[in-house]
Amino acid sequence: MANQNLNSGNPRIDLAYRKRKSKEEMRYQIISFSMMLFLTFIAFAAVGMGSFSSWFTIPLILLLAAVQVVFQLYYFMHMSHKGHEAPALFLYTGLLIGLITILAFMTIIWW
Amino acid sequence: MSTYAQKRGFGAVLWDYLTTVDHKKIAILYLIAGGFFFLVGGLEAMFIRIQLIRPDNNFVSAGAFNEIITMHGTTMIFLAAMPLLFAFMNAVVPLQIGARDVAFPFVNALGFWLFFFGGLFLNLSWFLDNAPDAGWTSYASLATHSKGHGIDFYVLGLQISGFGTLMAGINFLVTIINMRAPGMTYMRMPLFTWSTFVASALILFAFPPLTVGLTLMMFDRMFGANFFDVANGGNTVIWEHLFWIFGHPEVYILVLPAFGIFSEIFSIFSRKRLFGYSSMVFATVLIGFLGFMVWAHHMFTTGLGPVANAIFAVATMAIAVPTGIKIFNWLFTMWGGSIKFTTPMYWAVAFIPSFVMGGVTGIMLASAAQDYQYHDTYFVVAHFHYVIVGGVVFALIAGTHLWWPKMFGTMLNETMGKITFWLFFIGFHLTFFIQHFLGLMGMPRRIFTFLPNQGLETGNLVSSIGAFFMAAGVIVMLYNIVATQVRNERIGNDPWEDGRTLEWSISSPAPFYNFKQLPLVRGLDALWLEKMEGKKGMMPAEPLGDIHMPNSSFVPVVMSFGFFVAAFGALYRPDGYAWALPVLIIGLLISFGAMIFRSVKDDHGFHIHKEDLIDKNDKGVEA
Amino acid sequence: MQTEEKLTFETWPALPEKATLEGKNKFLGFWLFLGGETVLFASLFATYLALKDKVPDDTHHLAAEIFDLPLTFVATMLLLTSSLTSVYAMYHMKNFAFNKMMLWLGVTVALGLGFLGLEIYEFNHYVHEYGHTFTSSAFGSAFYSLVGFHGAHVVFGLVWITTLMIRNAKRGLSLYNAPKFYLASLYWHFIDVVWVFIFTVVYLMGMVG
Amino acid sequence: MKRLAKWRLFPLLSAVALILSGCGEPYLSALRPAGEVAERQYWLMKLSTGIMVVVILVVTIIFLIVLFKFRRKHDGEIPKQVEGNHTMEIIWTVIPIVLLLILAVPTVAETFHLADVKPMDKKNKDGTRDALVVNVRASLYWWEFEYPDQKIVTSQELVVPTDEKVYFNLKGSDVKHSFWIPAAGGKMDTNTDTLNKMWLVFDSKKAEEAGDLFYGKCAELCGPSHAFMDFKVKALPRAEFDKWVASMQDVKEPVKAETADAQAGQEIFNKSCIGCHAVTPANTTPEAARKGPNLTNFGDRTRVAGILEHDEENLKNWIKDPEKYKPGNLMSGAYGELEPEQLDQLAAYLMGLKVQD
Ligand code: HEA
Ligand code: HEA
Ligand SMILES: [Cu+2]
Repeated sequence: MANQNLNSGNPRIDLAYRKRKSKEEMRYQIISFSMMLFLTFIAFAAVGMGSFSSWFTIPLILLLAAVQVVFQLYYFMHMSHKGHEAPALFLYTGLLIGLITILAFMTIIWW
Repeated sequence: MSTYAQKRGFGAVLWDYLTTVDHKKIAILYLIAGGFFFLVGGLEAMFIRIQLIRPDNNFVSAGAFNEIITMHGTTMIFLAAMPLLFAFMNAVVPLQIGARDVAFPFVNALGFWLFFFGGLFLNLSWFLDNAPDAGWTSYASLATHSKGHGIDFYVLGLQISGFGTLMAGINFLVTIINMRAPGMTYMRMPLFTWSTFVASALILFAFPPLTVGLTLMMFDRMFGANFFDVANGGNTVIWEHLFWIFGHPEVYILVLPAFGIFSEIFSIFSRKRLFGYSSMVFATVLIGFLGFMVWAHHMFTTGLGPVANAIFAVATMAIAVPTGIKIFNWLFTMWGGSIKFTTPMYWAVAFIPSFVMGGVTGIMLASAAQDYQYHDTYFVVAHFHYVIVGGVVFALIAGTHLWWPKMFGTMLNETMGKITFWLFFIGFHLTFFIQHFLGLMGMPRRIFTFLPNQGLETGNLVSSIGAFFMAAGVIVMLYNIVATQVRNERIGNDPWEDGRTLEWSISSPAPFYNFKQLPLVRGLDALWLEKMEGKKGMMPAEPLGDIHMPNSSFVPVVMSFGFFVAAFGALYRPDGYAWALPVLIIGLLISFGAMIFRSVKDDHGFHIHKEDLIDKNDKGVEA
Repeated sequence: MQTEEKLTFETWPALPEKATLEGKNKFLGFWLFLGGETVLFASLFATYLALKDKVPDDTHHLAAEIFDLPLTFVATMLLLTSSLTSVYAMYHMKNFAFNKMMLWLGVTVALGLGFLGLEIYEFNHYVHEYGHTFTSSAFGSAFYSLVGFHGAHVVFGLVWITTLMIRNAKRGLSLYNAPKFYLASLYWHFIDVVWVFIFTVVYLMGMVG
Repeated sequence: MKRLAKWRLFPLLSAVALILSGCGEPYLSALRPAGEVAERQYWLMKLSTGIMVVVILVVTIIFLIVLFKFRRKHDGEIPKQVEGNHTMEIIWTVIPIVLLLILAVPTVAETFHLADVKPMDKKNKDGTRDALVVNVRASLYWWEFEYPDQKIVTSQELVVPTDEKVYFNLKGSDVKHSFWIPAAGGKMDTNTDTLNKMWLVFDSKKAEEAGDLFYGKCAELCGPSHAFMDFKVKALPRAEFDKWVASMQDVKEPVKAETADAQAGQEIFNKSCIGCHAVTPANTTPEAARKGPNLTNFGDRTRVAGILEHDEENLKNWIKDPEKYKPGNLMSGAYGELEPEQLDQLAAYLMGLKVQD
């Protein structure tokens, strides 16, 4: 999103533009928040009803969690903005290493 | 700066160093503390070799021997090698990228003091209780079994110094990403900076698993948790994984900066730009990345099953490829060059065959099916001393000679440097080459003595004799350092005359603000480019202006000291001492109090005014 | 831009958290720290998954028996909402609306406290109802370490935000404290991210079995 | 750099000297393989050493050329600043990959082959197995060997038949140890959490060379006396092994003491020692109760406590003060002080515990 250092030289135009942009962004925030609520509902419902096999439920709730985290990262934490290349690189590297760790602990500890 | 410092009293200098946030002084602190711990670890190594000089020896007792090897490994890795590398990173990296300081000067100081107090705490175990005795790997079943407080010292000491290391890592990353001088693109960064960058990233991702492992161990030993207590559902293999997920990247944290140092040296003393610069960068990153995929090669005999063993074996072997790329690029940097054999170059040159020897035995170890024979024998001891001493220690000594003039403004004696080299180099091969065979002939590692008539006498004798050569080399170097500082002959910007990177473009030692005007970087080996065009120094990228500097602070010492105090409370609390809990709380209060003090008190730093800079210029300070 | 400058609504920059070099550095450093935290929590998750339901004998309760869906749901809602309120706070920070920012930060803290209260109640419940304690089994140790570590992050986040609010209550926004507020809110989001995985992996998956 | 070259020869020379001297003792050295596992591993060692020698040679040759050819001749010379060379970089990427593949393929194959313990689970109708299985239990500084199908327990000395696969279940009872018979093959850890499985073969000819007795070691740091946690392996032809099993199984009651001294010793033993040490091989007590090595055939052994020459003098010294020989062992202080006379009697009794003649 283009809420970046905009320097038109005229502070008033800048300001108006920025305010509009912020508002717009705020709308996205609300949308993502409602999405997150929705996803959470589904996850809890899927488990609460208890009528699905765990082979279905577990992948489903993991997927929902992943989507929800993407919302958090990209909207709430602004990772969609420019200037987040290094943060994204390091966060994902961390995530990758973390996932390998988890994979190892689930396969070669209780063998 | 340092001439100025010398005129002041000892107390003032001490206070200056206790409160400094200047990366160049922190570098010196790291050098002194790391050097001290290197001597301690070396002394422990000598005890090991004396004990093993003949069969059935009783120079030290069985229990003491285990403490000595544990402390030798732990001290060398955590308190000597890494801090010494940090010394050079601090001294050089900001200069190499043309920055006035690191990104977080305060955190930089805090990192040092945390390391220092953590190391101090760990080593106090010798005097207060018993030292840790479960090996530097501190495997869970033995470590949870170990009596006394040795392991507790290990856990808490490493935890504290580990936080310091983590901070240093983040600091270097941000410094390198954000603070490069105009024109210093990523692909123009000197290789030492690049390797610092990758090693710091490894620190960032490798230390958290260690933190977690140490925390679990602390919970088990001090708070009754059951992570490693099999009877209550725990599992000791978890520790092995956590330790090695940290431990393997750790060895690349050590060796990558060493590679960086050698890259600088080869290039400087061959008067040639680094051959295949971009593939060197790529190889460094790749080694760092692969370093996280191979940890289980330390656990081939744990019983992970053939699938896991095979995967990790092949993944490990893959590391030979980028490492080989580096070796050949170094060789071809020298090829066609104009090689001058200075002391740093001696070490760099000797590094190549020595490290390759260690690297190829690493590949043999990586071959899981044979590793069942090598594992936990002297073959492994030989492997890792070849890579660590032949790679890291050689680099540290080379770096000391290379950058001593930049750090202290005076040059170490070359003749003595070469004497050190020959003694150490001969001793090194004498000590460790033969250990390969000892291992193959059936000598396990970590044994405090061996029985006669098993064919192990000669090898151990030779090995121990070699260690004395190394010790002699180290002593010559110490003498060299003292003599040089006493003589204190001042030198100019570029004492080796062939300096290529920015640190050689400013006075030795650098002024406390580093660059009066940030330099304009026009390519790789920025200074060399200017020199080739007949210019004396760098072109400035900005007009002369005020320079913003951070304030000194005593808070880092206080904060670290608080944790140090708290650790004693935590350690003795399970013994039921009445004072233990208050000490724990007081320590934490000191630390958190210092933290709150720091965050509540604004610290805007100060400015050096343009006028003062011009002033200095006129007086023709230094150079 | 210099940190000491007094700014007005008009001169307040678009990205106040990154307007100064100090701010830029802090911003990046903090994100890197979060990268490290990711590995830290992953290690704890891994340990938990390895030790889940590992108990010495069958007098001990397992995950499926002790976790409580409604309680977790309420806790999740609290934390999720607090994440939104801290977004609001940052929205006002960018618009140089100090008082509104403080208000929303206050709401965030209140929600965080609510979450913490529920967690304390929950732990207490497990201990007294099921004898599921930190020392009762490897499962217990792993559970309390993971969830407790997250809880400790919540506590730290609350202390941090509160300290910032108190310290700056009279001073208003500046380029010196804007990065601090921004980082605290990033931290708070990260806590929520971790919680998403905790409620999914620990609680929901625990209840599925 | 002539001196450098000379000094680099030194380790090489000492290596050659070592190889000529026979690569260690036949009962201990991994370089003198005495069975299929060790042989396979030795073969891999030779393969990889070959590859590594090639690598080292290539590097050394370039290295030496560089050192001699490109030293600085005069101060003013400025060499050409070469950026790199793609062809060469590809060469030294591809060749190592090829070399690694040559090593990786047999590595993976052998890793799977050495992990193949399926015959352990193959039970006949009557519940017995054709494969010989030994349960190895490692405890602080001693080893227990249980033959589950033969229903006998022994310790400190593993007895195995030659020229056939012997399968092992490995576990540790207190801390982690590691089970290693270098001449016969690689090691495997004895974990406290789970069972590990492996197999070994003992070659009859090689066993003869080694005097029918291989040395085993603990290869995982386990405490102060880790260095002394040795055991011995008697490799016997199948027939003799069967005989040994039969004579062990014959011992239903503790072997009777013959002399008066020994009988007195037996009494002391039954009072002070039997709580930890069993003297019958069919040891049905649970593992946790087997606190010390089983001594049924103590008289037949070759070492006292796994490390000392097997004579009465050493035995008495050991019993008098085990701490002196194996610091930190669990026998120290487990019983009262013994008079010299009692020691004599105990030694006489223990030395008489023989199941074979
Ligand atoms: C600086 C430290 C350092 C470095 C750089 C390395 C580098 C390597 N190490 Fe080492 N290692 C240690 C420090 C280090 N190690 C330590 C401390 C231990 C023991 C820990 C303990 O148990 O206490 C250990 C243990 C260890 C083991 C476990 C052994 C065991 O306990 O059973 C293994 C197994 O795979 C291994 C492998 C490797 C490999 C494959 C490399 C590779 O990175 C090497 C790559 C380099 C080369 C291969 C040479 C150059 C390449 C060429 C010239 C190209 C051509 C080459 C080929 C085709 C082969 N190491
Ligand atoms: C950076 C890492 C590093 C370094 C540099 C070294 C350096 C040395 N190491 Fe180290 N070593 C390890 C890391 C390192 N080691 C690790 C991780 C282990 C495994 C531990 C474990 O099993 O848990 C180990 C284990 C280990 C063993 C095996 C112990 C065993 O398994 O039983 C041996 C045995 O020979 C040994 C020897 C040496 C020697 C001779 C040196 C020499 O190079 C040392 C040279 C230095 C000196 C000789 C300095 C002497 C100084 C003086 C004489 C100064 C005098 C004093 C004053 C002026 C105050 N080391
Ligand atoms: Cu490794």
